Amino acid sequence: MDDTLEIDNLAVSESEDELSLEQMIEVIEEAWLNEKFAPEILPHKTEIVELLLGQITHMEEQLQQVSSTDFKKGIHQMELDRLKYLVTSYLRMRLEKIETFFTLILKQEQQRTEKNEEPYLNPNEFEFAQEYEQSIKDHFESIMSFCPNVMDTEAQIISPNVNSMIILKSKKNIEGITVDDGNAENNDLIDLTSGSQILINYNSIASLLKNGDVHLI
Amino acid sequence: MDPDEVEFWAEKTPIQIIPSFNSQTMFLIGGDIGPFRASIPTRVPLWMAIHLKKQQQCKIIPPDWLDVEILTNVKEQEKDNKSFVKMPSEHYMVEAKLILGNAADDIPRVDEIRTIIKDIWDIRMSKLRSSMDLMIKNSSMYAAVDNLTLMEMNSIRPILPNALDQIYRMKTIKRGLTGRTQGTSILSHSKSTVSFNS
Amino acid sequence: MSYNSSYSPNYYSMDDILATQERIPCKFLQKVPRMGRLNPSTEENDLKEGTDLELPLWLAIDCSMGRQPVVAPELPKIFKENYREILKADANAVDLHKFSLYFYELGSYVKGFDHRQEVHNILLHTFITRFRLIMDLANNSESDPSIQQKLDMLERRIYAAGHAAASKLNKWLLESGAQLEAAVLVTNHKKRKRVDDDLIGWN
Amino acid sequence: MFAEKACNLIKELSRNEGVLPPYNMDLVKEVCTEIKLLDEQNKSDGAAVANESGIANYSNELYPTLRVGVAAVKRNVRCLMAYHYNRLRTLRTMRWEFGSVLPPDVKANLNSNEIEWFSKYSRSLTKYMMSLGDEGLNLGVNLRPPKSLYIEVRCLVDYGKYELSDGTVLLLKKDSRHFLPRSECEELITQGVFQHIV
Repeated sequence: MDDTLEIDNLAVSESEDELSLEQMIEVIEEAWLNEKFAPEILPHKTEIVELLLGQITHMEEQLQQVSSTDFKKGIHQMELDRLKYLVTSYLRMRLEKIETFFTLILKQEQQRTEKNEEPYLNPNEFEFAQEYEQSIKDHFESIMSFCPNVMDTEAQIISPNVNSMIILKSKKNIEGITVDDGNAENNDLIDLTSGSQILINYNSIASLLKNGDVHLI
Repeated sequence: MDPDEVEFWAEKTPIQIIPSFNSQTMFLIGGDIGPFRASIPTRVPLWMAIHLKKQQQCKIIPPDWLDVEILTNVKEQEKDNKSFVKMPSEHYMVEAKLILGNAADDIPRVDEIRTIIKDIWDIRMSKLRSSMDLMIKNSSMYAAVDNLTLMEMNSIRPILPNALDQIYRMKTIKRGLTGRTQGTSILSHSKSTVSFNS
Repeated sequence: MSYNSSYSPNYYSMDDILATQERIPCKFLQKVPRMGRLNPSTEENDLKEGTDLELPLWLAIDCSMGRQPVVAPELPKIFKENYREILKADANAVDLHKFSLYFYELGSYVKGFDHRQEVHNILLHTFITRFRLIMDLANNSESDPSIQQKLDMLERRIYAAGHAAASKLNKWLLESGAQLEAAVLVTNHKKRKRVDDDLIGWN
Repeated sequence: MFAEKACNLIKELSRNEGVLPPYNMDLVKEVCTEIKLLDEQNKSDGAAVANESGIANYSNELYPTLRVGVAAVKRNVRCLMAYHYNRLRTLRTMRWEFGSVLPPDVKANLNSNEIEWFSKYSRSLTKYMMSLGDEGLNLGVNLRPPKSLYIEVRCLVDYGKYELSDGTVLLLKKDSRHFLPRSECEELITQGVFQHIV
């Protein structure tokens, strides 16, 4: 067995409050699940995605110097394939949401800017969203050029169904979640203990999700 | 989620192997693995164990619960309980399938285990169907699903959440026909008077 | 879409457009000059006040709202008492598709003019009662096409999504799975090509 | 009835779920004509119905006519927009499945605006993918969770020469079988050139 292969990870400055690579992967794994099941787009994780992509590239470069007969190359390759699936799939889901809800997402981004809140899209996603919106707008305008004022741009906005049902896992003890069950009154209150899993309507827990108190599964 | 995606998450589960090779620690992006010493058990993620097993470079040590007695006990409990029993592993079905499928020669009484796992799965699936039916009958808009594993939760998707979404919609929808408060702005003929997301 | 989404109509939703094409009975509350042609049984230029006509939902909605409604819509017969009684007796036995292809959507639009909420209740009752049927159908690998025919569009969408997921799960349980496949549109494109080729062959 | 033709556009699309039928230029033109005529009539009726301050006078004889006319325009426009929008959604999916070059017979079913939209979309997407990481990241691969490094594939068409990332050139003939790294064949599987043999 060839024992000479030495592969190390890119030096990541590891101060106390920074995440280890393993923790970064966990963050993206959780973000993947959240993005998969949340009806709306969630805050981006660009810094971590970029750091992971850097690691992937670095590892790929190192692997090029390794002989294909070394069985360890296969293991590194499999790990890379898993990470690449994780990251590309995560980014694809975000693009799909951007393409579906572009007008609403751009509006909400603008509101966040006005309120000095953190944006949900990174600059590249934002640019993509704007180009996408413009391309749809141009397309519609050229169809309707014979009679331009009859379009109803307000009605055309597509919103996600924030009342859709999701399953979550709680990361801590949480008391008094109001369940929006579609009845106007007498909403139930529920408590969660750390680790408990419930099926519930997204709207009832969206803020807990964004705080990081729960994650979707 | 598709079953292969659930499998992807389950493949992170650590498992013991007995390598048939020697190697220093491997520095994977997700953490260090090894060192490997022939015949000395070590812990690796399931995906790696299966990969090495396919190349005949290790034996897989089955997790403690992958055992006829323990699983028989679980099965009996599952039968006796109306609710769902906590499973010995949160990915029992995927782990069992991957290990039994790729390392049958490392597992004692493999056919018996296969049958019991299948029985447990079937009992739980049947309970799930009754629970789903009950939930819809009561139009319950939340439910604790504590002891369900990811693959089981996935088996109720999308049908249960979709049906509940529609019940919620039917309960809350208030559509245009009696909406006498909404005026129609005729002259500018803009603004729809029907909401498509009510 | 790869993330979870259930039917929630929007401006471009083809199902909602087709649902709002369903006709419902309406009475004209005012004379409508030059709109006589809406009534196929008359040659007159104006539509008379008091005319009873079946109008598509989209028109009935827009003309019944506001301070000065032009038409008064009525409940379609499938939501009237006789039909509600049939659904109450055994919703599972009903060929809902024959009632209306868009039973729930139509019902949700018209339930507003039943002040006793009977329509609202029958929609929920029907959906809830028939859920078991849809779930069993979705879990059944060899589903009987004649039963699917009895579902309305909303039920069919839920059935189809459930059936697709159940098939994937069964496939996974049976084999090693994870086969990489050609994209759906690519496959359809090929199928169609083959049909086109056949046609050319016959000519 | 108004907007029947517009609704036929939607029926045509809805019958063809999963494929893109030829762009129905004739029917689109007819719908546009209906909108234009209705809109002109609405404008003149609107002028008659409006009082001095531009607000609809409910007691005017033409008020109900205007209501019907406005509803008919709105419906026509909604169907027309939905027809075009849903076609773009299918085109968008085709970009992910066929890549940036559409098969000629698909292209033949598009109108020139759609072809233009497709290349715009394709450009935006490429630009976005290039912005990822240091040297760009192709989001069109790694579509499913990875299972094994190498897979066996059968070639379904006479494809010709195909170069692997290490420079090896393969001759892909119909029915030839190959054992290749998964990452090298994924795109050709998506495009229907290869079939994955399990």
